[in-house]
Amino acid sequence: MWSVVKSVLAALLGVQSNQKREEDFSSGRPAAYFVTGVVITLLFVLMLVFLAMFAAR
Amino acid sequence: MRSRWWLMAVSLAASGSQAQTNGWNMPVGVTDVSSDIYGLHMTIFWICVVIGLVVFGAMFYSLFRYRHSKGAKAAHFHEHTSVEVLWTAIPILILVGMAVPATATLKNMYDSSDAELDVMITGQQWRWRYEYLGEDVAFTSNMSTPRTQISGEETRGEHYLLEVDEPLVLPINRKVRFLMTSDDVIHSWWVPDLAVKQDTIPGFINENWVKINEPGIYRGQCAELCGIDHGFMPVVVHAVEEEEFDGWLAERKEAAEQEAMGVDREWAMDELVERGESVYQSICSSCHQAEGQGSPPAFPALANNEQLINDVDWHLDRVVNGVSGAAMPAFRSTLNPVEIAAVVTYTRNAWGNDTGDVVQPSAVAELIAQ
Amino acid sequence: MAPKLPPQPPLQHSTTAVADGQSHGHAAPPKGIFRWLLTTNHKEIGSLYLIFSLTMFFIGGIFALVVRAELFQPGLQLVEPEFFNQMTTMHGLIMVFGAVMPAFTGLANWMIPLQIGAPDMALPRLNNFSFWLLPVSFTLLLSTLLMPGGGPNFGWTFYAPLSTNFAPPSTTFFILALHIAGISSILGAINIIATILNMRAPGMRLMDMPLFVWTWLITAFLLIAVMPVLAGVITMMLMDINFGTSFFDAAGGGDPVLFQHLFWFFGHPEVYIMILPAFGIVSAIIPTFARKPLFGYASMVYATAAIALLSFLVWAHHMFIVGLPLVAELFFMYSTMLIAVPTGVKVFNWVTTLFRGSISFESPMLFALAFVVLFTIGGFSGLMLAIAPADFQYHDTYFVVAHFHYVLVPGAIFAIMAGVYYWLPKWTGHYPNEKLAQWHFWFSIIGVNLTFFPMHFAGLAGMPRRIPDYALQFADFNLLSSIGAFFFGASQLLFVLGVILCVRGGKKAPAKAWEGAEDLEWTVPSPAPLHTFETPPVFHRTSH
Amino acid sequence: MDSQEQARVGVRRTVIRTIAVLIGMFGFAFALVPLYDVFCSITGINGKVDATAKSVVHEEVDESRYINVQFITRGSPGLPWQMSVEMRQMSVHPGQMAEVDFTFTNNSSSESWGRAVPSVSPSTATTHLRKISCFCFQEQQLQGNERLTIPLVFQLARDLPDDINTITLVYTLYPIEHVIQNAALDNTLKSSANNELINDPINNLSNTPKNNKAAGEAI
Repeated sequence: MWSVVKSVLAALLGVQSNQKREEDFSSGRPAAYFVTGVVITLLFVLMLVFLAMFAAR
Repeated sequence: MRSRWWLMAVSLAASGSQAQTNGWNMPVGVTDVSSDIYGLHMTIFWICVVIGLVVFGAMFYSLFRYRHSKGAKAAHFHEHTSVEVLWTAIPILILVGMAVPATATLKNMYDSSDAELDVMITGQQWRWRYEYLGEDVAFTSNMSTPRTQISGEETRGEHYLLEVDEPLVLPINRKVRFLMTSDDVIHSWWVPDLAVKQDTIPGFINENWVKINEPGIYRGQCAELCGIDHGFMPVVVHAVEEEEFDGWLAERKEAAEQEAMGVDREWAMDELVERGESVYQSICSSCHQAEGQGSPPAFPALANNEQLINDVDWHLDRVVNGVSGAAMPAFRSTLNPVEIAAVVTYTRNAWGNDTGDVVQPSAVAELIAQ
Repeated sequence: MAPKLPPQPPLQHSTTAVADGQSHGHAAPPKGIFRWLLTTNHKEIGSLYLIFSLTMFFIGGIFALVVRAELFQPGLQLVEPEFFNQMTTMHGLIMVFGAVMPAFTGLANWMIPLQIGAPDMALPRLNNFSFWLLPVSFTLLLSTLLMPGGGPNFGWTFYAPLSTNFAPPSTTFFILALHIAGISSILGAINIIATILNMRAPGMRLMDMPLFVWTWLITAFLLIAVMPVLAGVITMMLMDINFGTSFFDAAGGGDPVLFQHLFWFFGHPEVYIMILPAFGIVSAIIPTFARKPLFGYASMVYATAAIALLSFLVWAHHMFIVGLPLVAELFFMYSTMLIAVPTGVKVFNWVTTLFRGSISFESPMLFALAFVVLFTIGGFSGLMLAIAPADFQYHDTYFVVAHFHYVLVPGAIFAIMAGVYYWLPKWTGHYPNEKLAQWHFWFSIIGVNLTFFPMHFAGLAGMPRRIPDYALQFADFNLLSSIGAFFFGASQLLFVLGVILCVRGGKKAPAKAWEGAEDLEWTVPSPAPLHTFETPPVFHRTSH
Repeated sequence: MDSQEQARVGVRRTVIRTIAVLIGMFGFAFALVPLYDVFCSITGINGKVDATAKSVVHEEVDESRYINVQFITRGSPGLPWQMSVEMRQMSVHPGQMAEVDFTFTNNSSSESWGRAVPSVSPSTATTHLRKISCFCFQEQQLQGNERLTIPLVFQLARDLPDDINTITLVYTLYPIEHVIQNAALDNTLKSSANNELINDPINNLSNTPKNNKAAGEAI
């Protein structure tokens, strides 16, 4: 699970090593990556919203 | 070649930052907000220049050093995780560094406290209407550059396209609140020196604030495409000392009362036609054209228009109440009864529309007040 | 300049494909015009797309030149403001929907099957249909110029209510044309996704695909996601105009700002639709001419995905001055600034690919390198525009015009030209005339910068966009821009000349036309025969 | 052959899925319209107030704060009405109920329908403004030369943010379409009237949407 999260975070930043990528694509459960991606995106949006609300105060 | 070009661009921009008058760069402006924005703009500009020099420097070094024609042998590395993490982390830090002052400036711009004067700005195709709320002073501001200058028949003046018949007059050192809306399409009221740019949206109201530090004449333009005369919709702000402003406002109030009195007397046809012609040229001619020929289908001709000639009440109604869903606005509150009477009289007697009708201001006032 | 490798013998499978072309069940193609009307061959359809796009590029370019001619000096000389507005609008619409997008689709049609080892696109007949929708759509769009009241005059962003209550009568046709173009893009995108996901050569996994295929896959998903939103928006416009609804009319409880939210929810991803395939092309060309594998292939893929995802979260940065509340301004400012990170990663990867390579400067490489530099400059001004307070000054000025032309002209269009020069040997079997291509490059780069660089200054000095006449202090910048525009426009004739000459003859190109080229398309002969990879090739992993 | 068959099945599956996404996104675009309204009424993002009456919340009046509430009325083309307000501004405490009279006058001699569309500035105040009764909740009908006075009853919530000292309520009068639409319908029924509409250049302007359609047909 942690490795999936790490990969998705890496994707968000756009940094990934070839070796890790090979692992991802051979472990092959695309749904897991997809779901994690959606969750992390939502978290990311929420984080930005809170940041903006905090900054606006 | 390209690196030299880039350096030239940088030096051009830099020279812009030293001398404001040459019009290369964003104006520093005359409000605290505008100078904050200028500061932000220059900070980010220089950050971009530095990043650009580093990145393009590395690029051109590689291009020069590893030329195939000089027998360079290609290496075969294709990833390096720590370098990649580094060049992701550094931009994030730079961005945070940019975001902090930007946030502070933005919060300043949204500070709505303690405005001393409210001005309602209404965008209309293609003029601005200013209303000093609670002061009974309101007027429209039209571009005063003659069409002959635009067509080139006359030499263009210094403030070509950036001059108006009636500028917005504002006091310095007082916080002014702008309420902005529109009668037709979306316009955008912009004066660079005041760093105020805000859309005016039909049916909705926007707010903005300004506190001007120095007296002067500040010019701007409509910034949102709003139809054929979008380019001919300037904004001019006269910022004056506080006492001068108070005096001006009192004077305008009195003049408004005077004008209201003019409504009651009987006007002669010549008087009305003369006044009407100037109203027509500043308000109506942008659509219906200088000779009343219009530009159908959007803007019908007024000259030799049967319906207009035959039906004075209909004609008056169109001017007073406008035409729903079309470009023709209601001039009921934009023009005063004298102006409406004058312009209707003028159009009924110009360009061969020789009806001989005279519409009296008192009749218009009655129509409006019924 | 030319590749030093001896021509390789064509691979076994392609030879058979050529030799036995007919016996594989391909009926002799119809002759004449019907051959092109009815073709289902991805290469022919790709060529049709490219020719269409080039035509539109010139039509849109002529409109731009009308605009620039009027702006050559202050005053109204050539056209009326009404026609001027129609020209700016049509220029934008045609360049976006008629030139850039079809060009990328054309390249996709030609190259994606070749790069993944597929015999054709997954849905060949649909492919034909989605191309032929385009001429219909744009004929309709152009014909609005001749209708009473003129063509669309409300800018390519067609903000309501200028485009609804105050629009010319032809607006309904404009909406129809846009619907057709949208359907064409959607069908194209479906086809590309289906091809990439299902038709790869045995052994080729997603992460083995060339970056052009990857970026197009992501672009196609973006198209699927946002073109329906555009369709929705214009449908609402249509209903507001003709059926008395008021989605965007305050009078009936609607909101004109809603239009902008919906439009830019489509519009911002659309911007990336026009640039992601360009990233793919450049990522193919730079490694080839640096003779070194692309640095950070995986990062490039992930960064593309990240950019695509972020593109859905930043739309309101086009709307900083419509009166958004502070929190919204901050949110969109932060999210927009963050896009700089994955975009930066891409630029760093390209530069690092060059580092310690063995670099030669053929015309595709020149355009690709110019892309990297000038796109980055456009990226810098984009970063400046992201800063909300500063955007209050930049918004709707020529600074914005300069920004998006930097990312679209030396960005998207240079990448397309780089791609054309890069793949012409594969398409025609001849190298393009290198001398001509070099002249084209240097003229283009001078023209593009002369046209668009002064616009930064004009904008900062206070010149709003979309005005037919301007105050005297902007005269010098506009003079330069206009000269540059005509220079740039004229130099594109060299491009056409180069392509025509290349089709008709030139130095013969081997299968692997460029020494450093690695991908599958270089294993089939040049020119690529009509039918390739009928028997799927066996894909061997290289060192991506 | 086997792999080709596999590809065919795969293609079909992909196409079905992408079309599902497409339909979903098209629906989503339309769903965004009500979603935007919901979003706006929660956040007050565009200064549009809920068009339904709120009930009074009994909360302690904050007598330490005075909020200046301004009223602005605006006309619009095509509706010969005048709208005026009893007072231009008033000072209220958060938590206090206030009432203000608005007067609508029909200047023409024929019946017409209109609606006053509200907008609030600053938009952040929107969610703290409770309208208990407002003429803006429904359309108004005025007979020829009729004059009508309707009150606006509202309450400012106690939790009004501290930085808000002035609230501006703007009402813009718009003609209601259905009357015009009926007229247009009549016109299409009576073809002679319709011809008149097209032939007369000024009348032709009378409402652009319909005008568009007419010209569209003409082409």
